[in-house]
Amino acid sequence: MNAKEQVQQISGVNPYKCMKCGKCSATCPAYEEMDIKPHQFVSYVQSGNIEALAACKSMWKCLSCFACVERCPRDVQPGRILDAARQIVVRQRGGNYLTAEEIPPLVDEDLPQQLLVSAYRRYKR
Amino acid sequence: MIFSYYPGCTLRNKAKDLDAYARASAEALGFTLQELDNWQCCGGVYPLGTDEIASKLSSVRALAEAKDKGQDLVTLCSACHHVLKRVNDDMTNVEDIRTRANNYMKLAEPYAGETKVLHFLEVLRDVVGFDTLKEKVVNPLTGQKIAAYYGCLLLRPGKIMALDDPENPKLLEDFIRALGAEPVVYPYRNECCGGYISLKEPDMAKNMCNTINESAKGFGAECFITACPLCRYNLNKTEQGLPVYYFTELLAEALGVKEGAL
Amino acid sequence: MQRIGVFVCHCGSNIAATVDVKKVAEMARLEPGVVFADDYQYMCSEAGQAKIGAAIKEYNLTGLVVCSCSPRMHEATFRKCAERYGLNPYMVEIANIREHCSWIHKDMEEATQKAVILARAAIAKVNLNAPLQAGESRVTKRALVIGGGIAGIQTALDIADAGYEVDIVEKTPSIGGRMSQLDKTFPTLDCSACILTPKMVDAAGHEKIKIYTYSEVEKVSGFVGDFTVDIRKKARSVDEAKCTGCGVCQEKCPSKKTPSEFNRGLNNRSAIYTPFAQAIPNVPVIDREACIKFKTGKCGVCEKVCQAGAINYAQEDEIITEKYGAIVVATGFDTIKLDKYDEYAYSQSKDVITSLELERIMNAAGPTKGHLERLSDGKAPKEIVFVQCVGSRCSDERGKPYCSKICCMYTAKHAMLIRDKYPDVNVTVFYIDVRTPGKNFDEFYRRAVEEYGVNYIKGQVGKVAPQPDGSLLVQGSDLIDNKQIKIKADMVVLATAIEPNQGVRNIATMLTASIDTNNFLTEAHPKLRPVESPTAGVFLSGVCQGPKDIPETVSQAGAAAVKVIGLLAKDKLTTNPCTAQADELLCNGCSNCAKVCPYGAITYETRQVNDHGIREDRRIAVVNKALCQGCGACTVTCPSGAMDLQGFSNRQLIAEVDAICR
Amino acid sequence: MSVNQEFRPKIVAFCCNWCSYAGADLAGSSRLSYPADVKIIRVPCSCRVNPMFILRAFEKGADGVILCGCHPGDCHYSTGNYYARRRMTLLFSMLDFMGVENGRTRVEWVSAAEGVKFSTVMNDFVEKIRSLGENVRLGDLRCKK
Repeated sequence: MNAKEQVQQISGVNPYKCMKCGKCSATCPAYEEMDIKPHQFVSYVQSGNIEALAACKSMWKCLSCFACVERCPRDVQPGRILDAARQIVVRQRGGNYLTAEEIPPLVDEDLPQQLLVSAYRRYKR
Repeated sequence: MIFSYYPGCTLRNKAKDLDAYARASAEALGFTLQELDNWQCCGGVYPLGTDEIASKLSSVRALAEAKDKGQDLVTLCSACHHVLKRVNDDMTNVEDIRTRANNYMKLAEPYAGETKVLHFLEVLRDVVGFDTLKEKVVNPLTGQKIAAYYGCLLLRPGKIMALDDPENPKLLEDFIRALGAEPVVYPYRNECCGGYISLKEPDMAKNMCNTINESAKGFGAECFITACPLCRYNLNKTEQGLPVYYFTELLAEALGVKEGAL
Repeated sequence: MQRIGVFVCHCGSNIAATVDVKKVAEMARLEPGVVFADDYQYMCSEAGQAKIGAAIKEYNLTGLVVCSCSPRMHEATFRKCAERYGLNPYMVEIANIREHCSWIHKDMEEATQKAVILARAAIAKVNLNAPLQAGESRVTKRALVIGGGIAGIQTALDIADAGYEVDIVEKTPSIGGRMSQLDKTFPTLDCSACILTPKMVDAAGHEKIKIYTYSEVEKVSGFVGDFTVDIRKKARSVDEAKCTGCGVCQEKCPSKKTPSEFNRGLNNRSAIYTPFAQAIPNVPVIDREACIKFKTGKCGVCEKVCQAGAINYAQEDEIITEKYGAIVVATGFDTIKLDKYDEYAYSQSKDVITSLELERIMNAAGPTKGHLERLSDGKAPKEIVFVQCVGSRCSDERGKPYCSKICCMYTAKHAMLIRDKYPDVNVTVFYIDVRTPGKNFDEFYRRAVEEYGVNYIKGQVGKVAPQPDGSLLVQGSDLIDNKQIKIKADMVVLATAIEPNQGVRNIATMLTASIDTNNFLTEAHPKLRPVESPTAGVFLSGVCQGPKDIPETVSQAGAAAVKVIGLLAKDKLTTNPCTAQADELLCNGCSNCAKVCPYGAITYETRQVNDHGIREDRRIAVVNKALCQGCGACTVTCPSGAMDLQGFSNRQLIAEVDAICR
Repeated sequence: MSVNQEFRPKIVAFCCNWCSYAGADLAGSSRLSYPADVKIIRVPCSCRVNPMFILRAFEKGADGVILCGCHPGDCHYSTGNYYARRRMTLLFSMLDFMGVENGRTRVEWVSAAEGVKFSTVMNDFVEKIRSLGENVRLGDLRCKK
C-alpha cells in the first residue's frame, strides 16, 4: 500500500468527492496558524503528495473541533485526512510531537487531566 | 430512576465540583447517577482513524457494562460524551470496528451498540423536562444574563451527536430559561475554545477564547456556563474574561442543593 | 413452426467493440426456428431496415429478433419496419445487447456469451409470439395544465391558440407563479411583471382557456386520450361572479397579522386577500385559518363593506369532474428550507435573506417599496455579501446534489442592479464556480465585474456571525489568494437551492408519472423526449422536470404544448394490444381477477362453452380491451391459469427463463 | 474468505418496463457495470411475475432470482408492485423453508432515474449469490448437463 492509499484507508475519506469550494478553510478556527490550509489537505492527497503533508505544521495546530467536518457540503471531512497523516507520523519511531519531559513546565494548578490525556492521544503514539 | 454514570478522569480530579453538583441536583430532581464499577479513561479525544481499535476499547467496556445493567449511560464532560457517543455509533453501524472490538473484548455477549448514551443535559430536557425543572427551582436566577458556551465536542458532528442543531443550538438556552435566568445568544457559542492546543500553543487558545469572550460580552452576557472542564480552563485564561461556571453549579444553586454538595 | 430471422446490430462500435456480433449471429442460427441470421452496422438505418425487408421476402420470415439497443429506443422502429414488409408488428422481439450488455461489460468473451443468451431468450419468445391487432380508443379534445406559473400559462396559451380547450388548475389564489414574485429578469433586465402580466391577461381572456385558481387536482383516472380528473375548487368565501375587485374588503379587514406568502413572509397580509395587485382573477379569498369571523363567529366586516354582496361565508369546496385527452404538469419550484444551514445565521438575523426575498425587497410593490434596506432596522446597507450554492451541490443530506442552475445569473443581476442604483454600496460575491452557459449570459456576468465593479471571490463562506452592533461578520475563504477573509457586512444574501414544489410527489403518484430521488419528474428520454413523461399522455413543463430559467421554461412550455396538440389532433389512438385474455375453458368465474384489476376492465358474463363435447353455461371473465392496460396483475392472481397476457404470456416468459438458464 | 471466484452464477432479473428496465437502461448508458451473470427479462409490471416463473428458474438451474419494480406508490399501474411485494414475501418464505436461502431471492425498487442504484443492487446481489455458491435445491437433475 502506498502512502496515498494508506491515508485514504486510515481516514476512510474519498478525497475525490471534494468540489474545491473552500468551505473548510473558510470555517477553520486555526487557519492562520496553518502552513498547509484545510482545503489543501484534500488536494495533497489527490496528488499523492503525502510526504509534504506529513511534514506540515498544520497537523499540530488542528483542534479536532470538527467545524470542517460538520460544514463540508461534500462530506469529505478534511479533519479526518489530517488526522490520518498525523497517525502516519506518530506511528513512526521518533514521530511524537510531545514527550514526557516537556510536560511538567507546561502544567499549571488548574490544568484539567483531560487536557493531558487529549494532547497525549493527539501528539504521541 | 437510575442511570449508569460515567464521570471520566477530570471529574474525579480537577472538576470534582462539576460532578458533585450534578449528583446533588439529580437527587433533587428524582433520579440517581450510579457510577459504573469499572470505568477507565475514554482517552479524551475520539480516535478518528478507521483502523484504531485499542483506543476505543475503554469506551466499549463502559457501554457494555451499562448494557448489562440495562441502564442508559449518562455523562457530564463534553469530551467523554463525545467519545462514548461516537464509539457507540461505530459499534452500531461500522461492522469492521464492531467485529474487531468484540474479538478483543471477548464479552459473554458481543456488544453492538445497544446502550443509549445520554448527556446529563439530555436527561434534563428529555427525561425530566424543562417545565418540570422550572417547577422544582427554588432559587430562580432571576435577572442573570448567562451565555451558554457549547464548544465544539458537544454538538459536532451533528449527525452522530444528535444533541441539538449544531449551528443554532437551543438546549443550554432553554436550560438557562428554566433556571429563571436570561440566556444570551451570541454567534461563537459553538466555536472551539482551542481544546488541547493550549498545552503547547497557549496563545492560539487565548486568541480564540478572546473572540468568544468579546462576542458574549458584546451581547450583554455576565458569565458563561459550560459542560466541559477543558473549555472552562481555556476560557478562564482570558484576561478580564467573564467568569465561567459549570452548568451543574447553577443548577444546584437554583434547586437549593448547592450547600453541602461538595 | 416459426421462420425466424435474427438481425444483429453493430451500432457502429457501440456494440461491436465489446460483442463479437458475427459470433452472435452464428450461434443464433443454431436455435430452433431460426432460418436466417445476419449482422449489420446500423440496423435502424434505412439500409439496415431494407436488409430486414429483403430477408422477410427471401426467407418467408414469420418472426424477427433484432439484437440491438434497448426496446425502449427502437422497438417501435423495427415494428413499423416489419409492418412495412408485410409482417405483423408484434412478431418482433428485441434482444437488448447494448444497454444491458456491451455498454456495461468490458471483456469481449463474457459480453459475447451474454449477448448470445439474450438473443436466445428473445428467439425462444418469438417462437411463441402470435400476431396481435392494436385496438382504437377515443381522444377527448381538451387538455389539463397543472400549475399556473409561466410554464403553465405558456403551455396553455399555445394549446389554446391551436384551437383546443385547456383548463389551468392553480393551487394559489392567482396565476403568475414564481415569475410574478421576481423584480427584474436576466440577462436583459426586463421588468418581470411587465412581460408576465400581459400573458396572464391573455390567458384569462382566452375563449379556449378556463382557469381554476385556489384549486387542486384531487383524483386522476383513465389513460392517454381519456383521463378523468377530479378538481377540488377550494371555498374562496367570495363569489367570483359578483366580486368587482374593488379591494375595500382587504383594506377594512381587521385581521392583518398573517405573513404574506407572496412577499415570502417579509410583511403581513389581511385574512381576506389577493396575493398581489395584478392577481388574476382579481378576486380575493378568505384565509379561514386567519379570519376572525371563522375563528370566533364575530366580525363580518368584509361582508358589511362589500357593495357587490360578494362575500359568502357559507361557500363550500366544490368538486369538478372533467375529461381530458392530455395532462401537462407545470408545478414549478420553491426554495429549500434553510434550517439545516444555520452557520449562515439565516434564522438568527433578519438581515440574512434568500435571493427570492431580495427580489421582493427590490420590487417597488414589495415590503420596502423597492428601497434596499435592512429588515432589522430599516437602514440602508453599505456592504452586501452574496453567498452562492447554499444547499446546491451538496452530497450530504442537508442539501441537494444538483446545481440549481439559475443562481449564478440572478446573483449577477442582483449585484449589478444594486451597484447601479446604489453606487456607494460594496457588493461581494462568494462563488465556487460561475456557471453562465446561455445566450448573452457570460457577457452579462462579465459586465457585473468589469463595468459595475462587483467583487467576485472564489471560495465559500464558512460562517456568518451576527455582531452586537447589528452587522454581520462573514468569514469566508479566498482560494485564489489562499486567505481566510472576514467581511463586516450589513446584509447577506443566500443563493438558496431550489427544489420541486411540495405536493408534486402526490401529483406524480396520481398520474403514475415517474419521479426521481430529488422529486423532479422523469422525462421519457433525457435527450430525445425531454418534455414527455414515460406515462403516455402526461407532459412536463418547467422546473418540475429540472432546474431551468425563464427562457428555457418558456421553450419547454411551447414544446410540451406541441406534443399535446399532436395528441389532441388525432381522432383515435391505437391501443396497446398486449392485453389480458381469459381462456373460457379454464375460467371458473371466481372473480379474483376483477378484484386486482386497477382499471375495472374485467367483468363476468354467462356464456355457453363447449368443454370437450359437453355444452354448458358458465360464468366467465371478460376483459374490456379498451380499458385493459396490460399490467398482468390478473394473470398471476388467477388460480386456474385461465387468464393470460398477450405479448407477455406465461409460455413466452417461461420460454425466456428456460433459455437463460439453459 | 471462501468465495469461489471461478463460480459464475446464473441470475435471472425480472424488471418492470416502466421503472426498473429503464433504470437498467440508464445504468447501461451511464456505463455503470455489473456482472454479466445477470440476465434481464422484461415484464410490463412486477405484478406480472408469476411465482411459477421463479420456481421454474430455480428448477432450470438458476442460482438467484431478483425482481425489480417501481417504488411503492410509483407503480405505472398504480398498485401492481404492492401485489408483487405481497406475493414475493410469501413465496420467498416458502422457498426458504424448502432450502432455497433467502439471499437467493430479492425484491428491489428501482426507478427509471436510478441507474446507479440498479448497478449497485446487481453488484451486491451477484456478490451475495457468489458467496452462497451454487443452488442445489429445487434443481431438476435432468436439467443438469
